[in-house]
Formats: sequence, C-alpha cells, structure tokens
Amino acid sequence: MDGVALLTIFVLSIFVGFEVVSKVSTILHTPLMSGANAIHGVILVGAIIVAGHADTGVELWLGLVAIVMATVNMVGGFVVTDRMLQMFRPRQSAAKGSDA
Amino acid sequence: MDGVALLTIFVLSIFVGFEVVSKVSTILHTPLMSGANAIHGVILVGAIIVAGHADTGVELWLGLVAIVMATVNMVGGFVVTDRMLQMFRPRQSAAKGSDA
Amino acid sequence: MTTVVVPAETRPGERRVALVPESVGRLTALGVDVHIQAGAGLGANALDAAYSDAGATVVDGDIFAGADVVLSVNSLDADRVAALAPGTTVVSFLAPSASLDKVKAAQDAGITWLSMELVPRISRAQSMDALSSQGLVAGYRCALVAAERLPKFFPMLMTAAGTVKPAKVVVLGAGVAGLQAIATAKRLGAVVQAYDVRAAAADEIRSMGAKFIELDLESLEGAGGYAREMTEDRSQRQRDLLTPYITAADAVITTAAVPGRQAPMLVTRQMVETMAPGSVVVDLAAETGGNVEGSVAGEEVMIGHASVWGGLNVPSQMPVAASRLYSANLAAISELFLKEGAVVLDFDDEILDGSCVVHGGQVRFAPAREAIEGSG
Amino acid sequence: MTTVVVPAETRPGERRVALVPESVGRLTALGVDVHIQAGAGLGANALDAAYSDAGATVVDGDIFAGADVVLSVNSLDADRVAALAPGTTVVSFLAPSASLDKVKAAQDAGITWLSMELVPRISRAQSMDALSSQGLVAGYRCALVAAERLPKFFPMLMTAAGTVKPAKVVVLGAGVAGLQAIATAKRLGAVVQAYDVRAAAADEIRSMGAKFIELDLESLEGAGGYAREMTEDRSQRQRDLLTPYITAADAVITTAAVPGRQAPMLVTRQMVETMAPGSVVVDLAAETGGNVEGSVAGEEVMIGHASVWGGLNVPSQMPVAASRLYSANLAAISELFLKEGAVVLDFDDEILDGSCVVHGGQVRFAPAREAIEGSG
Amino acid sequence: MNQTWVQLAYLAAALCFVLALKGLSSPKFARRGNALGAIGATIAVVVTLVAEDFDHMPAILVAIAIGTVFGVPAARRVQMTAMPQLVALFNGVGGGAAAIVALVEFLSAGQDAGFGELTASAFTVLVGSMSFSGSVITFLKLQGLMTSRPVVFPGMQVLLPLTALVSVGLAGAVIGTQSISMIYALAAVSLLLGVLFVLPVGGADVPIVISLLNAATGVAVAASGFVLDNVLLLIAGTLVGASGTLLTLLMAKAMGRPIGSTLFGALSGSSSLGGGEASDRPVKSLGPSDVAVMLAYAERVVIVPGYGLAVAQAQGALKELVDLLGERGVEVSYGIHPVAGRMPGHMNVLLAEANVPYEQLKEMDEINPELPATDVALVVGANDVVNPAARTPGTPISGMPIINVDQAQSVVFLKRSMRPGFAGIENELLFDPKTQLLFGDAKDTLSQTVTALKSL
Amino acid sequence: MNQTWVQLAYLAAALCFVLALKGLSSPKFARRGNALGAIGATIAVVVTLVAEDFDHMPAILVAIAIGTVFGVPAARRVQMTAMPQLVALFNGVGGGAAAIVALVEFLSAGQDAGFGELTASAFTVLVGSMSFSGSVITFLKLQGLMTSRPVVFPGMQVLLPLTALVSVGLAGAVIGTQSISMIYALAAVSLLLGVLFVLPVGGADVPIVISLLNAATGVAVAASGFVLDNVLLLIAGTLVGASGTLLTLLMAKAMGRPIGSTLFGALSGSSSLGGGEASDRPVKSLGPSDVAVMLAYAERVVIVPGYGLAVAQAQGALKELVDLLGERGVEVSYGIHPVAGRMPGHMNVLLAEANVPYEQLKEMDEINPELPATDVALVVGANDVVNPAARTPGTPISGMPIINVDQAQSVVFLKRSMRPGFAGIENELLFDPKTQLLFGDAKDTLSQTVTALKSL
Ligand SMILES: NC(=O)c1ccc[n+]([C@@H]2O[C@H](COP(=O)([O-])OP(=O)(O)OC[C@H]3O[C@@H](n4cnc5c(N)ncnc54)[C@H](OP(=O)(O)O)[C@@H]3O)[C@@H](O)[C@H]2O)c1
Ligand SMILES: NC(=O)c1ccc[n+]([C@@H]2O[C@H](COP(=O)([O-])OP(=O)(O)OC[C@H]3O[C@@H](n4cnc5c(N)ncnc54)[C@H](OP(=O)(O)O)[C@@H]3O)[C@@H](O)[C@H]2O)c1
Ligand SMILES: NC(=O)c1ccc[n+]([C@@H]2O[C@H](COP(=O)([O-])OP(=O)(O)OC[C@H]3O[C@@H](n4cnc5c(N)ncnc54)[C@H](O)[C@@H]3O)[C@@H](O)[C@H]2O)c1
Ligand SMILES: NC(=O)c1ccc[n+]([C@@H]2O[C@H](COP(=O)([O-])OP(=O)(O)OC[C@H]3O[C@@H](n4cnc5c(N)ncnc54)[C@H](O)[C@@H]3O)[C@@H](O)[C@H]2O)c1
Repeated sequence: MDGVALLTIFVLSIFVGFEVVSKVSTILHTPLMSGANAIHGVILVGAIIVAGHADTGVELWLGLVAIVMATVNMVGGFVVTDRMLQMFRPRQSAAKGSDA
Repeated sequence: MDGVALLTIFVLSIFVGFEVVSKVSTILHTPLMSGANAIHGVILVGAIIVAGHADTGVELWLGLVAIVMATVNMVGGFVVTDRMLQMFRPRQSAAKGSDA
Repeated sequence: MTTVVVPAETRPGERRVALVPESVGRLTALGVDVHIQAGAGLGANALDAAYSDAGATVVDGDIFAGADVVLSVNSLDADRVAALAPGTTVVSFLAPSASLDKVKAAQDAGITWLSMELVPRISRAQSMDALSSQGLVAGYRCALVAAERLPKFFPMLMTAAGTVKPAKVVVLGAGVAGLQAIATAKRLGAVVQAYDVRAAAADEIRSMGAKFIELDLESLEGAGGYAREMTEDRSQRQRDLLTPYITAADAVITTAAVPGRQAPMLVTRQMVETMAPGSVVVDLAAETGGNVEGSVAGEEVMIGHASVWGGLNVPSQMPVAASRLYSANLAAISELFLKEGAVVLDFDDEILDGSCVVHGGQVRFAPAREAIEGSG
Repeated sequence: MTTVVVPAETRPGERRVALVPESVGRLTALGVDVHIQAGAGLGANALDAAYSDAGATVVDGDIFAGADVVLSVNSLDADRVAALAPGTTVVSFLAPSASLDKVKAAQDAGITWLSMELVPRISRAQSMDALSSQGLVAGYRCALVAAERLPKFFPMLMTAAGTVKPAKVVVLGAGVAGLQAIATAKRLGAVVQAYDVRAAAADEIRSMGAKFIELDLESLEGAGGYAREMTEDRSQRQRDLLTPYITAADAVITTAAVPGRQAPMLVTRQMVETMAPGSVVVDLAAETGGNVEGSVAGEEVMIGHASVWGGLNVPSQMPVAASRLYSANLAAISELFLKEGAVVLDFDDEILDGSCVVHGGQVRFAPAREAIEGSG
Repeated sequence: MNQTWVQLAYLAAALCFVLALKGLSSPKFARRGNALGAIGATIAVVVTLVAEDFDHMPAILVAIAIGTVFGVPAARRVQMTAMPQLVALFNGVGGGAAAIVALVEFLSAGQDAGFGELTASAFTVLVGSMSFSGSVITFLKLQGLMTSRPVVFPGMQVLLPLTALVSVGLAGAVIGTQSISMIYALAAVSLLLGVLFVLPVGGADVPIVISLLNAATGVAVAASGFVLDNVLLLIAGTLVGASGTLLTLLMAKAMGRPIGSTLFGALSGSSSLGGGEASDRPVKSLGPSDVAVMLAYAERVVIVPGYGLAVAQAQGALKELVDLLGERGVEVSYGIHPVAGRMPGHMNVLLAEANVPYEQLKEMDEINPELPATDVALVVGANDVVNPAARTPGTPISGMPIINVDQAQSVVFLKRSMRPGFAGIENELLFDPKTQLLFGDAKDTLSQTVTALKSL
Repeated sequence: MNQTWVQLAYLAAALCFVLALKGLSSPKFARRGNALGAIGATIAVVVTLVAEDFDHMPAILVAIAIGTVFGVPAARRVQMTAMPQLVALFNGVGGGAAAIVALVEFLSAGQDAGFGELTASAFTVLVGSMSFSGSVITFLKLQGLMTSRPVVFPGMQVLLPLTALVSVGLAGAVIGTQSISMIYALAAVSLLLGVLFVLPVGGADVPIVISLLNAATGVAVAASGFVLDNVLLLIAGTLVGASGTLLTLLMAKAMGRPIGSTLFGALSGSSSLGGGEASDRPVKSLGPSDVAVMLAYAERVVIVPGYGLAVAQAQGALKELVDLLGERGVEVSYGIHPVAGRMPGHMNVLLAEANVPYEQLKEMDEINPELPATDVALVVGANDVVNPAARTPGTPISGMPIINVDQAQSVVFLKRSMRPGFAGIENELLFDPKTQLLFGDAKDTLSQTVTALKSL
C-alpha cells in the first residue's frame, strides 16, 4: 500500500480512536484502558509474520519470544478486562427500568 | 491507490462521519445539514478534473455545467450555513457565565 | 359629585372593613368622593389618618347623609336601607334568599343593591370575586386553627427522643377554601388526604401535592363549576365510605358548600366519636348548617374525644388580609358602574346584571323575587 | 422489686405527663414495676386504660408509697420531697439554683435528685436531652402562635384581588427552639430573618433556608455550645442594630437564653412601639425574665400597636407531643441507672455525675451547694 | 505539482472537513466549524487547479466565477424562513454535479474502465440524478411553487417501485454493455425516480427528506471518488453520507416520526399527513435540547407557569432550570398571572415549595411591559392566562387581563397535547409562527431540558 | 489465501476493534465490546496463520500456546485489587513484543529497507522498549515489590533528559548507519529511559502512567504496522494510541492532577506526593460519573444525610437523584440519624421541603439491620452520625448510636474537604478501603451525579 494511503488511514484512525472513547464515563476508565491494552496485543500478528519469515536462529528465537509476549498481552488482556467488567452485568430490575 | 486501501479509508470515514455528529444538539440539525451539504460541494474538484480532461465538446460543456453547479453548492452552502449560525454568536454575559 | 361612603361594620365581631386605605385611590381616580366613617378600619389596623392621607374624608357624624354609593362588607339592616335616599347603590355581601326583608326594604326604598355573592364566576369577573378572596383567607385560617389546636406536631420529626409521626389531615370539600387549607396543612408537613364531589377536584387536589380520597361514587357537577346537592342516599354512602378516613385522621377540616343551599352534612356525630382523643375537627361551614353534625358556629365543642371548632365569620379573624382582598374586589366592581364620576348601571354587562338583586323598585334576582311574590 | 412511680403533675396548667404508655415497656423491660397515678395522663390524652394495657399499675391512692424512683416533669414541692423515703431517686426538671428550698429538703431527706436540665450535652446523652426535646415543641408552637395571631398571611399569594406580600418574621435566638421556629415560619411561607450570638449560628440559620441578620458585633461563645451573657454595652449596641429589623417585621419570635441566667433582654418597649399595627411578638423566654421588655408570661399584652404573647410553660401547650418526647428522654436516662431491676448510680458516668443535684445528703451541684452553704 | 504533495493537501482538506462536522455539532464551535469547512474546500479547489496543467483553464475559471455569482448572493439575501428550500436547491445541484462528473468520466474513459469503476459510475449517476430531481421538487414544495401536501395519484404505489427497478436494471445494463445511450437512459429514469420519491412526502416531513437527499449526494460524491480514484472526494463524500444518514435518523426521532412512514406513509395510506386539520393548522414542535439552546442564548426569559405545572408537580425541575440559566447570565423572571392554577395563589404555593425566591416572582402588571423586550417566553402548563382570545369580545375569557407572551420575540409552550385549558377554548397563539411547542408532561420535558442545558 | 481476502479479513478485525472501544466506553455495552475485541483479535491471528505458508509453524503454535498458558490463568486468578499491576505487565510485554518485531524485521530486511521503514523501525524499538521497562517498574511498584513512593536520586533531573536525548540520537544513527549494534544499543538505552521515566512517579499517579504507557505501546504497534506494511497493525495501534492518549488526559482530569506535574512533579520538586501525611493516609476520591455508575448498578442504596445537606441546601438535587434511581429499579431509602443536622428533625424539615415521601425515611434502628445487604451507602454531608469512633470509648461521641454505613458493601462520602464534623474528631471511615470520597459542595456534586446518571 502506498505511503499516502497509509497516512490517510493513520489520520482517520486517530479520529476514530479519539471519538469513540470521548464519551467514556469515569468508572470505565480502567476497563477501557485494559481493553485497549488487549487490542494492541494484536502485535501478535506481526510477531507471527516475523517469526514465520525468520531466516536466522536469532530472528526465530526473538520472533518466538515476541509471540509469547504478544499472546500473553492479547489473551490475558481480554480475560482480565472481562473480569473487571463483571460488575456491569445487567441486573433484571435495572434493565427493565432503563428500557422504559 | 488500491481497492483495499480505498475500502479501508471508506470504512474509517463512515465511522468518523457517524461519531463526529453523534452528539449534535437538536437545534443544530439544520445548520449541520446545511454545512454537510456545503462540504459535498467539493465535487467541484471532480468537476474541474473532468472538465480539464475533456476531449469532446459534450464532455467539456457537461463538465462546465457540473463546475457551475458544484460551485453554487459549495460556495452558497458555506455562506448560508454561516448565516444560520449567526444566532450562536457568543453573548458577553453568557460567555462569562459558562466559562465560570 | 358622586359620594361613595364606607360605614363601619355593625355585625358583632366583624373586624373587616369594606375599603382599605390602599384602595381609596382607585375610587377617587374614578372621579368620586370617598367618605369613611371614623374608626371603621380599626379592626383591620387601618387608622383614620391613613384614610385621610389616601384622599378619603373621615366622617364622624352620619356617614349615610348624601351617600350615592354605599360599600360594605356585610349587608345593611332593613331599617338602615329604608332610610337611604332613593337611587342609592349598595354593594355588599347579601345572601338574598335568606334576607328577604332587606330585599323588600330596598325594593320599597328604590335602592339598587349589588350582591357580591352573585358576581358571576366568569373569567373577567375574577378580580371582583369576593367569595374566592374570602374563601382563600378562610381556608388558610382553618388549617392554622387545626394546627394550633392539635396537641401534636403536623410535621414528621426524627429526633433523639424518638420519631414523631406526621399528623394525618383530612380535608373535605376542595373549593377555594379547601384547596388553600390543603396547601397550608401540607406546607406544615401533615399528610393530607382530601375529597370533593366535583370531577375536576381529583386533579386539583393532586396538584396541591395531597392525596385524593377515591371513593366508589359518581361525581356531582352543577352549573358554573359548583357542586350539586347530594341525594340522601348518596350522602349516606359517602359518609359510610369516608368513616375510616375520619377515624384515622388527627385533624379534619371541612369546607363543603353548595351555593344557595344548606351546607351538606358530611360527618356525623358517630363518625367524630370514632376519632382518637385529642383530635381536632374544623368546620368552616358551621354557619350555614355545618358539614359536621353538632358543630356550633363560633364555638369549640367536644364530641367524643375530639374538639370540634365551628367557624363563625372566619375571614374576619384575619381582618387585615381579608379586608385588603375584599376592598380590591369592591374597587374592581366599582370601576364597572362608576363611569366619569357617575353611577351608570349597564345591565347588558353580564356581571352587573348577574349581581344586581334589586334596582328601581324591581327585584331582579329571580329566586328572591319569586319568594317575595309568593309570600306576599 | 424496684418501683418506679409517676405522679400526676401538680403545677397549675400543666398538661404533660412524665411517662406515656408507649414508654412503659422500656421501663418494665429493666425489671421494675411502674406505678402511675390515676388520671395522670389525661392532659396528654393518655387514658388510664392505655397504661394498664402497657403493663403499668394505675394507682388511685398515695402514689408515693413505696416509691424507689419518682419520674416527673416538674419538680416536686419541698414538702413532698421531705416526705419521701430516704434513698428515693427523683428524676425531673429542677432549676436547682432557683429552687434551693427543694434541694435543701432533698439533702435533708437523703433523696437522690437527677435534674433533666443538667444532663450534659454530650453526644451520648442526646437521647436524654429534655431541653432539646421540649425546645423543639416550644419552637414549633411559637411559630404557630405567631401565624395564628397575625391578622395577615404568612405566605405570599398573587391573586386576582391583588398580591398579598409575605409576612416578615424575625427570630432572635437560634438554639433548638429558635431553629424550629424558623423552620416552621419558613414552611408557612414567611420571609424569615434570624439572629443569634453564637458563631456557628449563621451557618445553622442559613441551613434552615432563612437569612442571617449580620450585625457588626463579635460573637459570644460560652462553654458546651451555649451562649455567654452579654455585657450591658454590647447588649445596647445589639438592640440598636436590631431595631430596624424589628420595626420592619410583622412578627418577632424571641427564644434567646443563657443557661443559668436571666434571659437576655433583646427587644425594648420602644422597639416594639415602632412596629406597625397588628404586629405580633412572641416571647418564649417570658418565664425567665423575657427577651422582650414588658412581656408577661402566660398573657397577651399590647405594647404600642403590637400584641406581645408571653410564653408560659409552652411545651405543655402541645402536651401529647411534648410528653412523648420527654417520656423517651426519661426512659433513656432510666436505662442508665436501673441495672437489673435496681437503682445503681455510677458517678463515673459523666451523665449521672453531671445531672445529679443531690445524693445521700450531699449537694453535688456546685452552684447550689455554694448557695446553700453561703446562705446557711 | 508533486502528486504526493497534492495527496497530502487533499488529506489536510479532508481533515478540515472532519473538524468542520465536529464543530458544527456543538453550538459553541459551530461557526468556527463552518469556517474550517470553507477553508478545507478552498484548499482542495486551489490545489486541484494548480496540480495539473488542465486544458480549458479559462472556461473552468469562468464557470467557477459564474457559480459563485449565483450562489453567494442567493445565500446572502435569502430570508431566514426560506433557508430550508435554498439548502435543498444547493443539495440538488451538488447531486447533479456528481452525476455529470461520473457521466463525463464514463464518456471519456470509454472501454478502458474496469468493473469497479463502471459500477461506481452507474451508481453515481443514479444517486446523483435522483438527488437532483428530488431536491428540486422539495424546493418547489417549500417555496410554495407547488402544493406542500403529499401528492399521490392512482398507480403510484406501482410506479415508484417499478421506476426503482428499471433504474437498477439500467445501471446493470450500463455496467454490462458500457453503452452510452444506456447511461443517458439511466440518468433520465433516475431523475424520474427522484421526483416520484419526493412527491408523496407531506410538508412537515420535508426537512427529513432534505437531510436524506443530502446524505445521498454525499454517497454519490464518495462513489465519484472511486470513479476518479480521488481520496478527497471519497472521504468527504463518505463523511457527508455517514453523518447525513445519522442526522436523518436523529431528526426523524426528534420529530417523533418513524423514518419509514415519513417517506412512504402517504403512499401506503398510513400517514396522518394526507390532509385534514392537522396539516392545515400546523404547529411547530421542538425538542428539549432546542429549548435548552434557545434559553441559553437568550438575554431575557420570562417563565409563565399555570395549572399544568401543578399537575405535573414540576416546580422543582423548573426551579433548577431557572437557576442554571441564571448561572449562565440569562435574566429570568416568573410572570405570575393572578388566576393561574385553580386556587388563588396556587403558583405561589407551588413555587415556594421549590424555594423560588420571592423576588423572582413578578405580577402580571409588572411583567407585561417587559415582554416586548423578552427573547423567550416559556409557558409552562398555562393556557388561558396567555390566550389572546381574551382581547376579543365574545369568548368565555373576554375581558380577562392576560400575560402578553405574544409580544415576546418567541414563545415556547410546554404542554402534553393540543387540548385547551380551564375555559375550554382554543388558543390561537399555539399556531402563531413565533410559537413552538414542546409536548410532554412538564416535569419530564423540563428535566430533559435541564439535562440538555447542562451539556451545552 | 488470496491477499485481497486477507486484507478484507484484516479490515473486519479492525472494525471489531473500533466497535470494541466504542462498547467499552459505555457501561451497558462494555462486556459486549470486550468480547468483540477478542473476536477481532482471533480473526486477525487465524487469518494470519492461514494466509501464508510460514516456516517454523509448529514452533509458532507452541509459542502461542505457551503465551496462552501464561496469560489466561494469571488473568483469571488475579485479585480484583491486583488488576492494575497485571494490566501494566500485559502492556509491558505487548510493548516488548512490538520492539522485538521491529528489531527482527530490521535484522532480516537488512539493507533493503527504505528511509520510511527504517524510521518506523527505530521508533518502534525505542517506544516499545521504553514501554516495556516502564511497565515493569509500575508493576513492581503496584505489586509492592518496590516502594510506591516517588523514587528520586540526585542527578536524575539531568540523567532523564540526557537518556532521552541519547536514545533519539541512537535512533538517528540506526536510520543513518543501519548498524545492527546501534539498534541493540537503542533498545538498551530505551529500556533505561522507561525505568527513569517511571521511577519518580508517586503511588496515586501510577494509573495515569499505565494509561500513558498503554498509549505508547499502541503507537509502537502502529509504527510496526508501517514497518511490516500491515494495515491492521496500523489501525489497531493507532486506535489504541489515540484513545489511550485521550483516556490519559481524561483520567488525569478526573483525578484533578495536571498531567505535567503527575509525570515530572517529583522530579521538579513541585509535587505534593513526595511524602508527608497525605500520601501516608490516602483517601480514594472519585468523580460524579463514577458515583452515578456505582449507584445505577447497585441493588440497594441507603442515603445518609447530615448537616452538610442543609448547608448546601441540596435537598432538591438529592431527591432528584433518588427518584432517578428508583426509576431504574434501584431500591433506595434514606437512613435518618436522630441527631443529624443541628436541630431535632432537621433532616425531616429539609427533605419535606423537597417533597420526599415520608415512607422513604427510615429511622436509625430500622436501617441499621439493612446495611450489611446494602451495596452503596451514600453519605451526604454527614460525618459524626456515621463515625465508627462512637463505638470505641474515650472519644467525644463515644456511646452515641450511629448509622453503621461501614457495614455496607461500599461507602461514598459527599463532602467538601477532610474537615471533621460538629464533634471535631476525625472519621476513620474516610480512610477505609471501601470508602470513596466525592469532594465538593453537595449541591454541585449531587446535580453533577444526576446529570451523569441521566446519560447512562
Ligand atoms: N386561580 C384561580 O383561583 C382559579 C380558580 C378556578 C379556575 N381558574 C381558571 O383556571 C385557569 C387557569 O389558567 P392556566 O393557564 O393556569 O391553566 P389552564 O388554562 O387550565 O391550562 C393548563 C394547561 O396545562 C396543560 N397541562 C396540564 N397538565 C400538564 C402536565 N402534566 N404537563 C404539562 N402541561 C400540562 C394543559 O394542556 P395539556 O392538557 O395539553 O397538557 C393545559 O393547557 C383560568 O381559566 C382561570 O380562570 C382559576
Ligand atoms: N440534631 C440535633 O439536634 C443536634 C443539635 C446540635 C448538635 N448536633 C450534633 O451535630 C452532629 C450532626 O452530625 P452530622 O453527621 O449531621 O453533621 P456533622 O458531623 O457536623 O458533619 C457534617 C459534614 O457535612 C460536610 N459539609 C458541610 N457543608 C457541606 C456542603 N455544603 N456540601 C457537602 N458537605 C458539606 C462537612 O464536611 P466538609 O466541611 O468537609 O464539607 C461535615 O463533615 C452530631 O455530632 C450531633 O451530635 C445535633
Ligand atoms: N372561574 C373562576 O373564576 C373561578 C374562581 C374561583 C373558583 N372557581 C371554581 O368554583 C368552584 C367552587 O369553588 P368554591 O370554593 O366557591 O366552592 P363552594 O364554596 O361553593 O364549595 C366548596 C367545595 O365543596 C364541594 N362540595 C359540595 N358538596 C360536597 C359534598 N357533598 N362532598 C364533598 N364536597 C362537596 C364543592 O365541590 C366545592 O369544591 C371550584 O371549581 C373552583 O375552581 C372558579
Ligand atoms: N451536642 C448536642 O447534643 C446538642 C443538642 C442540642 C443542642 N445543642 C446545641 O446547644 C446550643 C444551645 O441550644 P439551646 O436551644 O439549648 O440554647 P438555649 O435555649 O440555651 O438558648 C437559645 C439560643 O439563644 C441564643 N442567645 C443567647 N443570648 C443571646 C443574645 N444576647 N442574642 C441572641 N441570641 C442569644 C443562644 O446562642 C442559643 O442559640 C446550640 O448550639 C445547639 O446546637 C447541642
């Protein structure tokens, strides 16, 4: 993909990133941070690619370490976020009330 | 630019478009519509390009008509939006009050 | 020049005055002379000096001499009326059906008499509506009387020495006076429930923040927003259904009335006897027959363990406020018939037409005319 | 078994009772017998039957025979005290410095006397704080009395017959009673302004929604949250500064007190004379010297054009509420000294120590002791 | 000019557009936002003009000049009330321009165009043409050049979907055959489609349709961006398409009209807008946030409470609103009519309960002279006491003095319905052009207004 | 697999991430949002694995398995209170992974890399390494493995900027020389930079720093997207970078700490967090919207009003809050202490003024047994009446019965400061781990909470 396209995508993503979280309520600061943290675990994709293309042993080993680290980030991140969010399980009565 | 890049840009733009106006207050519906309307007057760019590249008389004339129309859309749109927004000139006292 | 006179009230215990100094200006602005009897305003804390300052003439002798218009709270005696110069206009309260002698005297003497009770309750006449203005005073006072006589608190209070429960107040009849009684009792913190027969009353009661007592009874709507009289059967059923509310109440305030009739009897002696010791009943309608069986106007009697206060001329118990409002009512109606300094009675005007009982030897108020013609 | 007796009050006009049926259970739960004199609760609407139902013995004869503890609102007569069995404990109001004869009698007879005024105002003792509970009743009543006596409305009302301005009420002294008076007058819609010498009072007054009258005077803080007595000079300056507020007021309510002293004189006769006709002054402190010059406890006198109501035993004017609260106070303090059915006076307890005037032939309350020793 | 620099300039312009839309959604930044949009557009046009050595440059510049000469004075001189139709017209020419651009590109590219480009071209022509003709019809309706009532004729239920089908078919044919005549046919049928689409829409729903057509033009512009491989057109068009769609939904929601019945209601016969009283005597209704903005940007506001305030027990919410306005520096007072409510002093009792300071309450005679200098009169659950019928003889309230809210610059009524008050007579003021209604229980609507005001 | 399909799948994954972040910002959709994020991540990984015929496939799968075996149980078993440090750790390994990816790509691409790619690589290594080491330090601080106080040593004011300069210089050298040793040096110095950056930050500010490092990792991932020409990494990284930056600012604002002094305060000596009472006895403060969420998602709430409610005259706002909670199905009652306020019945007078129904008022003896089953006790301007000091002898309030809010699941105090109440003694409950404070005038904070609640 050419540079301008990447730049455009980059700029638009900044806007999206800003806008989607701009209405977050304070109580969700920590879960949101944790969720965002899990999302950047997608560096796993990069780690797989470099490991998969590794030509030397160093590259492979580094790549595999990166994979382990990225997996921990991603998988652990989503799980821990979910645990944080358990307090937001909709209550019966509340759900009824807020739908009305 | 390749198709996927354009598609990505398209999708991200949809998000940005949705998100930036999602908090609009009712009173601004009309000015916002008018402003958005002016923005799509940027089709003028397209009209200039096709007119500039026109090979036949038909193409040129059509292109020139498109230029006139797009210019009306763009220039008129921004001016009329500005007029609508004149009621939002900050008042002295109000400005003071809301800063506090 | 036309002379408007304001005599001192002669009714025993009356403390109101028909015109307060603040209103004198509105009359003199109509181009008339205002004469006020010396000391007439004392009961309402209006000193003679205040009247002179306001532009009235304080008269020490015969106030009626040379009177063109007489403004009064209560109706004049028949003798007094007979002695007035023909063509004099009297404006005052006058229950015409119950005062046929006075009407007759006015007819014979050629007096014009405008009765404040008969001012039609149309929008334009609201500023002349003395029933409303005096009802307002009476309603407020009823609630205060109940609060002052109850040996308990009206409001709830949670204190180190235990929680004081709020008083339960039941108001029957939610006209002008009743609504004001509700408002006042609510303000003091009582839990107020109220009942009235008119259909609109439920909403009106709730709009005061009180609870409407829903009885399984049809509503009774008469002409002009007033209530109709009940049949004896409905009356009995209403009392039966109300009994539990009365029993549970710390204070009961009754203000029910039906124009031109005896006040409906809403609470029987037995009902009062079911009330707890120390309870208070305030019957605003005691003068016109009483909403509460056994209540005596102007007295406090014990029925069972409850003390029953019978209202007698209640607005007069708050003379300053009542006089100010009444005086404004009189000024407003005077502006209708005093044109360029002269009395001009235009009977095309619905208000003058409706409120005029007798004029130029003619009894214009039909029920009184029929009664007089029937009797003699 | 220990016997707690509740005699009928003998003070003229007293309608309260020291124990209401609702509180009997709290005492019997302490393992004591409760005896109540027949008819003692009548003034507070408590029937003898209610006492029996609650577990008390209604006594028709000599109530004091065999008494271990006597609960009373007012203090017993010196003769009555002298006749009690030695070791009897009496709990009641007792202004010890003003009742040296009674203290002496108790000392001689070996009586223990706990004075409700002397219960220290510490947090733990709040449930026994009879000054607060009776002050609450008195403050509410003062405001009602003022409202009922004023010939005008408290609230503002905009009506077709003109606008009724809200009454201006000035409250002087914002202790328990004063704050409650403020609250009640405010609820009724009056415009309330208040003044007190304590520094914390400004906030407290504002927290009731009333306006604090800012005078250019230093605040006076005594021990235990009470006020100090004023010097004559400050007193004079305070009166001068307050005069315009008094003049403008429709109603003035005074509740100022300094413990153990005469009530401060806050409003002079001249100040009252500047008030408009029909104004009302309510002096809660009339009994202890009066905040208003010329006020007479238990009477309504005219000063200038204003009517001045002097409070006399005001809590007793709302006997049901006052008795319930007082009774809870007594029950709470009884729980302190009745342990397993016996009277146990532990003077390590700050509350018993502070409130005990005399015990075992010893006057424990220093000012009284000094006065008695000094005089004899 | 270097292509990369052009692309970067386009990106900057796109950024301006994003920020413009963002600004336009908040009262505080709306004007700035609009200016930013204009800057973005200028950048885009200038960069385009200098990026390449175009043929026909003079003609192009003349065309731009002509467009400016048409557009600016029209926008400058238009009456406030005529703005919506002008916006519709502007939108229409924009859509038309997009269609023409795609058409010309189709003509010039000829056989070289790939499938994607062809599809985009056909789509742009279809949507652009439809937006053009539809906008022209809305213009005519609003300008009063044709009836503003829904226009429905027999067979329309069949004709509209048929036309839609035909145009889709023609689009397919264009892509398949690349025939020039087909694309002209597509343009023609799409124009018809636009007309048929807008005809059945009734007067009050027209703003929603304008917004929808605006979004459609945005989408057409985005598609033309695909056609021309121009990222700026793609982004700008998509932005307008997306935000316009959301805006359409928001507007429909604010007006309480489900979008489906708005568009196709008259056609399927389910709309109440086919005629009758309601559309003969239209009232203007608005939402709590509109009221909040009106009040926040007013200098003087007079509140006129009535019986409805008591029924709703909304005194607390009202007091909160007034307090908030006071904090913003708006001068607010209550105009109390002597017989508002159902009891003398009813409003006093209510407002005292909410702790409204007595000083804010003004009597009728005191407030009436102030009304001509009042920006907004907010009538909360009152009716008879502000009914100008009192000034003409022969009605049940004739001769009763009223609070002259009709002399205020604008009037907002808070009530639940069009039902009359105590006197049972209609209030002409409800239909006055300067009056707007916020329907609902006064407690609800007031507290929504408070919430909206806080977020301004 | 066809490259276009891979790209489309990546786009879908990116979409999931956008929606995930959107969901995570509203309590209602937060869990769904997180799940969507997980789905997006799964799509991305699976598509990557099947897109190409990678070498070392078994090793890769084993590495993924190992990562999962480490990550999941850690996340599952962690105590609620230890979550922040776990998040810090996760963030660190993510940053480390990004740095390694860029490093490996640098090693393998060698001399072929262009200027842009080189710059991106160096940037990724710098930011990723720094994020790694910084996160590890925060982890150690929070886990109690090192002091949570700001660590400052002499010369640090010089060392930190110096290290920063050196790393930038090394990055330049990497780009210029493409030397492998240079990039290792860059990694090492960046690790040091991360450590120096976090050391001076004090305990309470650590969450803000975690958020900042999180954003930094996002930026590193985005840069690695440039390196690998991978749009998904670009978008996902940018999203996290942008939202993380905003979140950091929002957090700093919510905690009332200017971001600058948070980070560099201890260093420049301007911070109050260097020691002393405040950090020895920390209280937890929170914002109105936190209180709104806590209350909205509670089953039972008890309100304990005190003198401060009267001082603030906040009875109306309180009533509105309670009404709103009631509408949401939360069970709310008021616990009235007999001596709350400054007059017997003070609270009754106040609450009656706000028209609170008498049934909602509960006496102390009635409410106390209910408190253990209460989710949130909201103490509005009260202090002495809930002070557990009353239970221990020797204090001025000993022996006074209190409302046992300390038995509730959590306690929120609304007060203006740490000042004591009437009795003048400190309230231990303010420092209790389950207590949180919302500072400010009760009327302001209550009405802000109401506004926040309405927007939930
Ligand atoms: N003050 C007195 O002493 C007294 C005594 C008796 C009669 N009156 C008469 O009463 C009338 C008073 O005039 P007014 O303007 O106060 O009242 P009104 O004319 O009766 O109008 C009240 C309006 O409030 C609206 N409303 C009712 N409930 C509402 C709610 N919950 N939320 C929002 N709006 C609500 C009603 O419209 P919707 O139904 O559409 O909501 C109605 O139009 C006068 O005609 C007067 O003569 C006065
Ligand atoms: N009820 C009675 O009869 C009576 C009579 C006399 C004394 N007392 C005594 O008064 C006390 C009553 O206890 P309490 O818990 O009600 O009151 P408190 O212990 O005095 O505490 C009141 C709290 O409210 C806070 N506050 C003050 N103004 C505020 C505002 N505008 N917004 C938010 N918070 C505010 C204060 O903290 P900040 O300054 O930090 O904001 C203070 O901590 C007891 O000690 C009781 O013994 C009672
Ligand atoms: N349009 C106006 O200008 C205007 C002005 C004032 C009052 N009003 C209306 O006039 C009406 C009467 O007011 P009023 O105060 O003069 O009434 P009133 O004094 O004649 O009667 C008092 C109330 O008693 C009620 N009542 C009668 N029989 C009853 C029964 N058996 N049980 C219970 N209640 C009974 C009546 O319904 C009335 O509400 C009200 O509807 C009031 O709103 C209208
Ligand atoms: N801690 C507790 O448990 C508790 C309980 C109840 C009352 N209190 C406090 O005790 C204090 C006194 O209450 P009280 O009602 O018993 O007081 P009180 O009856 O002794 O006096 C009434 C008020 O008069 C005021 N006063 C005295 N001289 C005055 C003057 N010259 N001018 C104006 N005002 C004057 C006093 O300041 C006091 O507020 C108050 O601060 C109250 O809050 C404490």
